[in-house]
Amino acid sequence: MTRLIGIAALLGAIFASGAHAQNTTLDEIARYRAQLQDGNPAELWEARGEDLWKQKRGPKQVSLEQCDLGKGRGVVKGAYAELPRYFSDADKVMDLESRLLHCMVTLQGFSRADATKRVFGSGSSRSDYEALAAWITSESRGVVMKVSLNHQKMQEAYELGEKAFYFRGGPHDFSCATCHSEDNKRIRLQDLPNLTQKKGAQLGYTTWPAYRVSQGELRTFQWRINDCFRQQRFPDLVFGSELSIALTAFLAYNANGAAFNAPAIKR
Amino acid sequence: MADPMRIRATARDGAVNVKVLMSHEMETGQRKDASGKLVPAHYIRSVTATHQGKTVLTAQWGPAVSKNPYLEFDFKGGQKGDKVVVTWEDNKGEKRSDEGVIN
Amino acid sequence: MNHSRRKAIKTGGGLLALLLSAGILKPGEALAQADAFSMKTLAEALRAVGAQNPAASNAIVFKAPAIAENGAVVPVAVESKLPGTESITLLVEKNPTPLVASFVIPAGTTGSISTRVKMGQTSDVYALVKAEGKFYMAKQEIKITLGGCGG
Amino acid sequence: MKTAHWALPAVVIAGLVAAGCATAPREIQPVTANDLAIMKASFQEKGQAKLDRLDQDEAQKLCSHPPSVRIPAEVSARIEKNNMATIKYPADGKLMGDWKAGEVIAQRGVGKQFSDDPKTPSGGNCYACHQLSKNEISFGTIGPSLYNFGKLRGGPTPEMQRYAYGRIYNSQAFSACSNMPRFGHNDILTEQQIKDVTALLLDPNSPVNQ
Repeated sequence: MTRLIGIAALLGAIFASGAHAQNTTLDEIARYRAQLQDGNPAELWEARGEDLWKQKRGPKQVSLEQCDLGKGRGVVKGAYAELPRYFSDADKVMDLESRLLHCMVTLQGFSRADATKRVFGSGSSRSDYEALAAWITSESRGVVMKVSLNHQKMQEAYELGEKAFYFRGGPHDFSCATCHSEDNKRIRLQDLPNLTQKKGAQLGYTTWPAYRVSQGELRTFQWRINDCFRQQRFPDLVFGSELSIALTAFLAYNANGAAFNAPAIKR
Repeated sequence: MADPMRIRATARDGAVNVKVLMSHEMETGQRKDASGKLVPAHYIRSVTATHQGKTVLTAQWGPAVSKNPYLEFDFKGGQKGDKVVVTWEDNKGEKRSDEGVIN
Repeated sequence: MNHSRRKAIKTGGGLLALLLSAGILKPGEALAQADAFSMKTLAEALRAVGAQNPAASNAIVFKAPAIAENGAVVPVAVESKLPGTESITLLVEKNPTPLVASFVIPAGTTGSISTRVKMGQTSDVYALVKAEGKFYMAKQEIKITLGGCGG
Repeated sequence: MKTAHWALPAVVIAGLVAAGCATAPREIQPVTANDLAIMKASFQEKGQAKLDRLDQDEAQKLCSHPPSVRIPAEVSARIEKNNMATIKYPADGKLMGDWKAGEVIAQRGVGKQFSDDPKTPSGGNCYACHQLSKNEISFGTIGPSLYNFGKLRGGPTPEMQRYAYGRIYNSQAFSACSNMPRFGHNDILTEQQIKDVTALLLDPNSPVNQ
């Protein structure tokens, strides 16, 4: 026991001397992030997304202005702040990306295969979802998150999403909670929002989609959770799958009450 | 055909602040693709900005300017409603010109 | 040297010609610049842009973080308070080719530019300013950190 | 076989209240066969990541809870005992390798992802969660700082070598439901790699102890 106390005292001393250096690091990282805020390349995606939304496309030559994102046909303003939601025409809970897929298939006449050929972009092979999501979500900037669990299927989605959040698996035993269930944690120098608490869930959810400077791409929430699972060493999360929507419903509902603030720019 | 630039020109304190976002891969020529092949260099090598026909900035770039480049500068003499024209040309000879209105 | 200059002429874009004809760049300068982008060391790059022994100047102000979260995008802003600033050039010493970008500042344009550069590793970043025909320089170290969870 | 769940409601609520949780205490129900079917239908095999990665072992099942949930002592003890039994110490009796190789492993984050080539060796990615050396400023805080790990513990004594090697091999043998991957037990790192990381922690010349 005395040995333990000795170690604690020693650690305290080390940290007292190391604290200054560490604060400087974090201050500089904060400066780095602040300096990127002005001039977010996400705007380039937003512009393309708005064009895509309004263009007559697909075998049926219809524009997505006929698509109902939950607030009526063609209503984009504030729509993302209420997604995911239950859609009676599909009898399903859908997030933005799965709803766009639904509209591309049912309204524009694309085959499901064609409409899911490139869900995540890479360089010159670009994803329509990333552009559309950039624009649609930008139309919810400043809108307070208001996701409803009133429908039974939303309630079920939330509960499944919550279980998935804590589900440990794969060779590394990781779950979402491994990284996202405690305050003030980091991976390397990247802050990890505690998604189990209101503040963290709000901060985490309302800042996606985001332009990732490490990739030079705009990424949507579907990408975010797909890539989390990749790094959790899970198999490939299917775009628009039931679990992906359930997990999104869990996280989006926990963010209720916060003003939506994306597309953002992140490392 | 490259995507349009985003140009924001704002008059403030007797000068015009210009912010430009360009859509470009800015390939260095040193990166390998998934199959291990070198991706050829492809980058904007020159930029010019004009106001009422007068050049207010020119730049020469190499491939170490970040992907989807950002550029900000200030010049004097612009009025609200004037146009600022930005043109870039890349190493493959592709060009793009867009304009922004000073507000 | 001659060979690479020829190459620079051959591949030189239309804008370069435009700058030359507009008298913004003198022919020697333009060629030197195009060439300078392929130089592999800081000293060679400086020589190629005609800046032999630039004087250190604290009238050149950097606005850049000392630590970057990612080397693919490092925000760098430079303000030259030197009167008669004609050009601002950015160089990253430890990049494979240090010359990153060069900006020609005509009269009436403020001596400040802001852009984002790629850095392969922690390095000194130099801002070279030409003012009233003379070269001045300032530097700042920027640390590049590793990040993420699967890298 | 006894199912993985132990009197959840009371434990969960007690845990959440104790943590002063802002959101309403929610009972996290065990994953049902139907849930698992939905999960498996929502993932597709890619590269080395097959669907069997969703089949949980005992520890994974018992540890799929918020950290505010306190696991009963007897359950913790069982997890630790069962994991302790998995640790295989090197047959040659040498537990310390090369700290320089260990540093490379600690910096490296790849391995076992569907995007990784299974033929290239995995990293341990220690820096993602731990501070280790003074020079590397980019370190995470999910795990405790390990700076001066060896120095603070009296150097590379045989006991410390055994502890460090075992802890890297299977951390849940020492701490049930630990966030740390079981690097040896789950074949993430090889025996030689674990020796190298052990050296990184304990070798007096390692930057960890400088």
